[in-house]
Amino acid sequence: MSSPCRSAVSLAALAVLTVAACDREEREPRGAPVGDSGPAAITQGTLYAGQPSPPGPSHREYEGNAYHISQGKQLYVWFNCGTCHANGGGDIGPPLMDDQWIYGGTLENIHATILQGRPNGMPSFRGKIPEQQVWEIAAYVRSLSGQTPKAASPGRSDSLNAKPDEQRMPREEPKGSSPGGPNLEGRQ
Amino acid sequence: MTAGTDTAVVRRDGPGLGEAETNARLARSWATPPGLWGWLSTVDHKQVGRRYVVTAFTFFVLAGLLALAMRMQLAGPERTLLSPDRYNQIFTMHGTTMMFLFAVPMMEAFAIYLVPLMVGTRAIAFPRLNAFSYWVYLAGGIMLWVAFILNVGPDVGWFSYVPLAGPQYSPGKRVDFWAQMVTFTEVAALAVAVEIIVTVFKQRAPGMSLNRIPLFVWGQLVTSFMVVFAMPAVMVSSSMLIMDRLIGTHFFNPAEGGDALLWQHLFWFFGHPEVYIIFLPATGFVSSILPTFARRPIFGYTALVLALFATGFLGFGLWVHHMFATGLPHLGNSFYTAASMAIAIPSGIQIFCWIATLWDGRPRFATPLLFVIGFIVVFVLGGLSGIMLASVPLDSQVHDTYFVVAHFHYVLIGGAVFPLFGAFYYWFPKFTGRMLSERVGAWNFGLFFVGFNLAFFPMHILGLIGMPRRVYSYPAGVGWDELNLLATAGAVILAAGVATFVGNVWHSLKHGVSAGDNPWGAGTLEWATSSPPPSYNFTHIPVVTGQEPLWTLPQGLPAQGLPVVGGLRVDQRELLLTTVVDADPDLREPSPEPSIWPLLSALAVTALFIGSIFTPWAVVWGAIPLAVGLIGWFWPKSPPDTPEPVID
Amino acid sequence: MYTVGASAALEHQGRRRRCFGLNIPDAEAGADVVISRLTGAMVLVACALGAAVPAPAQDASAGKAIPAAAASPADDGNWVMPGKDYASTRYSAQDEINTGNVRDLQVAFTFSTGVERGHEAPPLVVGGTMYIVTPYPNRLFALDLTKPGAPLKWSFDPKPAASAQGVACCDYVNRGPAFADGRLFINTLDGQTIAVAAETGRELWRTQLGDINKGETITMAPLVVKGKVLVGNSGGEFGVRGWLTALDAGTGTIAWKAYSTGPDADVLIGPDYKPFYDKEKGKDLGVTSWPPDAWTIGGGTVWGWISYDPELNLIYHGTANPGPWNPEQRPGDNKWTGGIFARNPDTGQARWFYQVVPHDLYDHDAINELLLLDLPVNGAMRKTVVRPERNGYLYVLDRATGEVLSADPYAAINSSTGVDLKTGELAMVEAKAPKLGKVVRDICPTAPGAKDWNPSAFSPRTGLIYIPHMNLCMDWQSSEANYIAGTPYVGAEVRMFAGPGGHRGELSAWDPVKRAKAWSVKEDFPLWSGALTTAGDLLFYGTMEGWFKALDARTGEELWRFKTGSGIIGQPIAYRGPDGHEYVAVLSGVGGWAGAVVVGNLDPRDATAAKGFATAVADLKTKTTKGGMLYVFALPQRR
Amino acid sequence: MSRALRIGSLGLALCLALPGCQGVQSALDPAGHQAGRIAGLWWLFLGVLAVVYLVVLAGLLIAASRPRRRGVLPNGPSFAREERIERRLTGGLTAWAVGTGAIILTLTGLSYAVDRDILGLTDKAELEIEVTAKQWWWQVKYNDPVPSRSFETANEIRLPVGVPVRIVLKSQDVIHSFWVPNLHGKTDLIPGRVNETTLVADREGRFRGQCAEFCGFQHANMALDVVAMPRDRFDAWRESQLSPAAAPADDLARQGQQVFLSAACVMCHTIHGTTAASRVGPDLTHVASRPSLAAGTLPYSKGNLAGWIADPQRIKPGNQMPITSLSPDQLQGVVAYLDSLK
Repeated sequence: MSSPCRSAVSLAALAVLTVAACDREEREPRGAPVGDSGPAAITQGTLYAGQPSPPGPSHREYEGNAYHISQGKQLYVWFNCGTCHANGGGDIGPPLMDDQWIYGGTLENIHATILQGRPNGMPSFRGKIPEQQVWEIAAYVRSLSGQTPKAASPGRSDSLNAKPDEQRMPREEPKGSSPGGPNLEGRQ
Repeated sequence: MTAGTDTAVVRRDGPGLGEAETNARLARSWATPPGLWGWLSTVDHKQVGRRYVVTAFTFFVLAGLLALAMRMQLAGPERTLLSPDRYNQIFTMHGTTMMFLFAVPMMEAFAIYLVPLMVGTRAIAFPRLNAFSYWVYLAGGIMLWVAFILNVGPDVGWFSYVPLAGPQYSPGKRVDFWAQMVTFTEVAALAVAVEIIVTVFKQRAPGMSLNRIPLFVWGQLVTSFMVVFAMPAVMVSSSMLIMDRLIGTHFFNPAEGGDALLWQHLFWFFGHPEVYIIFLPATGFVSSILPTFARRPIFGYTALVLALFATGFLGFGLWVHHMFATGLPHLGNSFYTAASMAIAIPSGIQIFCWIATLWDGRPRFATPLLFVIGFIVVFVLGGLSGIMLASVPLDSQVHDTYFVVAHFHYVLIGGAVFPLFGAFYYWFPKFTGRMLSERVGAWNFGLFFVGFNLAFFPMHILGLIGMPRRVYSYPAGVGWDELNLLATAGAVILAAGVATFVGNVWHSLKHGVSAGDNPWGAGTLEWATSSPPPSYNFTHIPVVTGQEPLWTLPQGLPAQGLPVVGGLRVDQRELLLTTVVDADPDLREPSPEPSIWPLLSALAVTALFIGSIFTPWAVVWGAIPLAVGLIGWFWPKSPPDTPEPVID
Repeated sequence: MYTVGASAALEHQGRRRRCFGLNIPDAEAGADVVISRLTGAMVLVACALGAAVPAPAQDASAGKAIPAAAASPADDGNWVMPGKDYASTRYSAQDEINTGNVRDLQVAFTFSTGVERGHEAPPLVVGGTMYIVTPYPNRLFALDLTKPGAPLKWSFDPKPAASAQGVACCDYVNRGPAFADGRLFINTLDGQTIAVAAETGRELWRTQLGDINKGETITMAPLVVKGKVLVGNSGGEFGVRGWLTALDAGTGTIAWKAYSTGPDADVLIGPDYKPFYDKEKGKDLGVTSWPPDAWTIGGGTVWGWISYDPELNLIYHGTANPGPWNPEQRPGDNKWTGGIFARNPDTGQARWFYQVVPHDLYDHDAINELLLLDLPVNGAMRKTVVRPERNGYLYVLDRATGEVLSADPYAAINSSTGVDLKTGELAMVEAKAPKLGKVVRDICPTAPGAKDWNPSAFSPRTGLIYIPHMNLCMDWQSSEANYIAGTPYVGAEVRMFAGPGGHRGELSAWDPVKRAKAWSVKEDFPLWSGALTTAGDLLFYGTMEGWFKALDARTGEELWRFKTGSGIIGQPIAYRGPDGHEYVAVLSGVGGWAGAVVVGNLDPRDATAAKGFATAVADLKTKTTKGGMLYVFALPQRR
Repeated sequence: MSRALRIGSLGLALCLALPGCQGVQSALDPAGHQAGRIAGLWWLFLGVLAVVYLVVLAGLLIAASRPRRRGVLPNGPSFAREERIERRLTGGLTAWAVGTGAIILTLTGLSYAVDRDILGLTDKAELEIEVTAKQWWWQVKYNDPVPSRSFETANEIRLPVGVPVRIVLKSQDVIHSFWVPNLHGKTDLIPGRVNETTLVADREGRFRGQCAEFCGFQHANMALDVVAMPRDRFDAWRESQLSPAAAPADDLARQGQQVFLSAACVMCHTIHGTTAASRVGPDLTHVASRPSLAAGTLPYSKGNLAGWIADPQRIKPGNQMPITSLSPDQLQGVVAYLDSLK
């Protein structure tokens, strides 16, 4: 049975290629702790004194993971993110599905924005949302503008069809202002 | 090429060819090319059938191992061997594999192998489609299991109820792999169903009128029709699911006008007939084994055929009894109660006929018969608990509990796996030319029977005292601990029974007693050729004069003494087509040569299906290689350059 | 104490017109006396003028609507409160600009406010000074009209908390200042009321009334009545508890505070409370008509308009929607939200209440303007309060008793079938009622209503009410709202779209006597600006694209239009300048709920952006941009 | 036959010997009208079908083992079908089919009768309870015509004995199934639909209900307690539930309340009388009066409460309650505060 095995192996290899990045499918309800995201970890501008600092490590374990992003989507609703930012189109708060990031668009920047609040109306959720959930929400926020892998981004919800679901959002390319000197144009 | 009446003349020999020369020429015409190429391009229904058997049995063992893992987890309360995530994937994979990758394909496997032999033809209808169906099935199964191994296994149950299986509550691609696996296997099943229907209707040996068709073939025929009507429902619903998940349609989104119950209706419109799709071929096994070992023609042939039809029709009218708890109108529920109860009548008739056959026969208790007796003991119990489930009030208590788990394992293992093991022991000599060990067979049966009852009987009680299905853990002190431990112990014994079987096969393949053409003294046509049969099945197409053609031979005559027809070409693949009702010779029809295109087409389909898990564009781009594959497959060939046909 | 007993009955063209006795109360400060005297005088003048104004001939047979006389003194050329007068007519008796010459209207001067948010406020004009309050950061500017080009006289920056922007539901608007006794009163977004000396811009007092951490903001224009500054809170989308409070105009101390939910004592329901309908009667309905505790976060804010009838000594104000929007989370009538209160301005005690939308289903705040008109109803003159309601009906209530005299649809409605005048009940359409987890489609009118806050105007000359309104419908899905203090408490997803006919806005001239539309003008965009009508038989309003339009008030014929720099959502006014000529002024600066798509640069690909409004007006982004500019118009001959 | 009998009697014996049949979650230990009727029907079905089964087994046993009169024929089988035997068997088949039909018809009729009887209770309900299933707990709302007299609890239903109660069943996420076996069979909770069932308890007692439709990660630990109590005690309980949460009595509880209101707790839970009014998680106004924690996962005790708050993901992996980083002092305070909410 060597030849059937060979065919099975090649098919399996094909399947492996297709489903690569199975980090996507892990469901770790505890969430992996992610390193420091304090003031040291983020910048809000694109201007650096001297050489630009190297960017921090990327946290694929949250934004590449379908479960975490999906949890983030649920928390986005539960914690009333959506009542200010709508389903990404914005309302009281700025839209989250476009290509502009006022306070920076990296996962760490969003994490910091949620925890610290921002002066023009973004409340601080420090102490209110546990760390791993903040990462989940931040990952979901990035999925709103297509920054997360398509296969990990959420599909439609069982609710009013407000917009194309996250996995079908074209990836918005953040413009030069990102990760975001405070570009207050039209925003809080 | 219409066969003139002259070709249908019953005769013993070809005009100019001797028996040996006929066989040699047939072997050349029907040969599968050697080597890997031949292995990949074969269209021989026996090779494909064997592959189906081996593949489906492999899935059976894998899914069984998953069942063992579940029983280990549930051996005691609050055990943490498996995380809920892993457990949910495991029970889903168990159910999915058993239903989609083992039970139905296994029944098809026997159909593919045996139906052409039993109806006395050289090949199955549409042999390339047959090869294609196997590759598609294999690809679907491998895809699902690779996904499972990579932690992308579906985790929402084999029934994948929405909204749990929908995009919101099942992020990632786990459910998509499940849904596409359904598409893979149902494409395969539909292909096989069409082949079987055509083979049975048009390729029966002359004389095999409707009332002489073996019951196994009847069973497969009714099953194939059920497949044709039931499988599209699940393909449609799984495609709707994948569209909901991938491109944001709203079939199952109640907020935007969809309906969560729509899924259940579609799924169970397939799901309940599915049970009979598995069960009816198994009754064919029983009706084949019993006469042989009771050494008496089956009692109630007509009643059994009518029971098959009745079951086939009624099977489509009961799906709502899976949904009694969903709050559908009570009047409707009452209708489905009546229908579900009514299906007990044909089943009861079948049981009576089998027992009556045994009653009036002179039984020889070989392993196949043991399994058939085990089948009756177990299946009847499952059928009776099924009557309880048909009652709305009783169902409201035991629905989705371990009572149901017990019930359907009694019905499915009892109704399908016991006969299947019987069938293995019965036809293994035909498949391989060697006998399985009878002594080990008795052990196999004993362990399997005891282990099965020990594992599943306590589950009836567990369900009644409140244990729901699909729980990865249960609290101590509710009174479920001891029975669960008992069930786990039974599962281990059951597994030992299966292991015994595997060992028996392993050993017998090499060292089994040589079987000969007809070791059991059976009466149907598959025993009229060598074991294993040659690529062309029969040197001469036999003429059938009774339900058990080999038993209607004059005493003492070997199977070669059958009357035969001649006039088919031996230098090319050619089949004899007969009329639907009376099986009068009708046409001579060429049969396709081996081809690599079914495999290539299957690979194209695989790429399309797997690709469309990730992007809808795969349907567009994947259609191109598929079109190439199909063009290659159906590329018209000029007629073979042989002015003088050589006939037998 | 002055008692002007001009109870003269004047006969004119066979029609009775009455100037009611006006009871001017004790003045508490010297300035009050002056104003009271002034007001009294104005009443006299009004009566005289009313007699002098030739009434249109076509109204000769039928009775005609007139403003409540005591609440609408004669025009002195100033514009001291957003509604022009206590009757909220927004009618200017200036007639220099009229149907004949309006096509020559030109810009006289402009002024940039430096703020680019929705400018919903009217300028005020007192004496020779114009006062403008901007949206957050709520700067106050005084322009000297006596000088060419109206230079800045002073400005005042209240420096409200920036975080308040995060709890303002629908842009950081402000609906205007109020003037009384040499003081200007403004509300700031972060919940303060501030009194400023009108002459110098010096801060006199400031009182913190709202707490942004609970989601409270203040956007409404205060109203000064009898030495009290009436202020209500906003934040119905944040689970606040609505209230209306009266501050002493001199010191800023709270005189009384009436909540819109809770026990009777908090709502100021006492022995004086005599509602017309039985459904408004009962003890502590503000508690029992709610699930436990829900009234504490139940909304019913008072962010809209207040009118005052000096004769009956009653103020009229509405209460906004109950919170959250998802009605299934608050079974019961949800008293006292979604209704109209009549209160004694001295004590705050309620006189009557009528709940327009019991157990509100669609965010139908009942806070729109209340026009105090005297109308012939079934042959008899009745003292009424007229309210074009968000739910699409124009209500006429007896302002003394709270009885509903009529309720007629003025816009497309399919969510209700009408009001039973016997019980006052609004008959809802079951099929359009929101259900948790289900999208209910095509509900008309929408959450902002057939008409939102932007006020109508009434011309006694034409007898018509000019209603700037919308023609939108919506899909609505309720969802479970979670109360987290300081974040929105809504529980609904909404997407809006143009209603029947495809146009999104409409200006209707409504004849309250015939109970029918006289004429109407369709607008592409929803109308979010107020209306102004003048004795020149003109009607002014602005559109969201930025057009400022003048129409013939009798026919609706458009006579003049001017394109301002940004969309107009403000309230136009007309005044007589120090030079004796008539001016028309309006603030241009798109925004508000309707303009959020522009000012917030929202992404209309999300149909629920701005609670569903963004997509309905997605093309507005291509028609206008943000701005903040005062435009003042006059006839050219002056220059 | 003997084996089957043995198995059957073994099962019955097990059922009787173990606490099995007499369980807090047993359909065979009915404590309500419907469960009683269903259990009666069950025993009836069991009796009838057991007889059928025994007849089949007996037939099989005899068929397999009865003495044969004919010798073995040379080629094996006998082809001669004896007309007499065929006729007899055909007669037997007819009788069997008719008998099966009669039994089926009888059982169907009985089933209908019980079904009708159970449904008859629907109109007699005096109390309405709205149960909303969420992943993975039960929100329970006692409705009242006076809105302010409605209240909410979680994972427990208390019923007055003898009073039929209408249970309105809703779901906001996936499909669940509401099942209290001692009282009644199950009814699904389906998003987008509203289902109803009626419960009536005939005797006092505490019963266990459980979600019976697979609903994800923690389907296994989605249980609820049903407590049937005399009317007067029920009314007293109801009054106590209507009151807002008790104010913290000591410093530790006061500190705990502060922590609760300023930490992650307030994002999800409601405690009436405080500013906590979120509806993501269970209403905790009277949490300490409930028999169990985390949807029937743990019996209520201060220790279990502390353990649950400290690491809910260990006890119920994947459930929606996150691990919060409370310091030991804070945890102690929160536990003291919650434990005071009787």
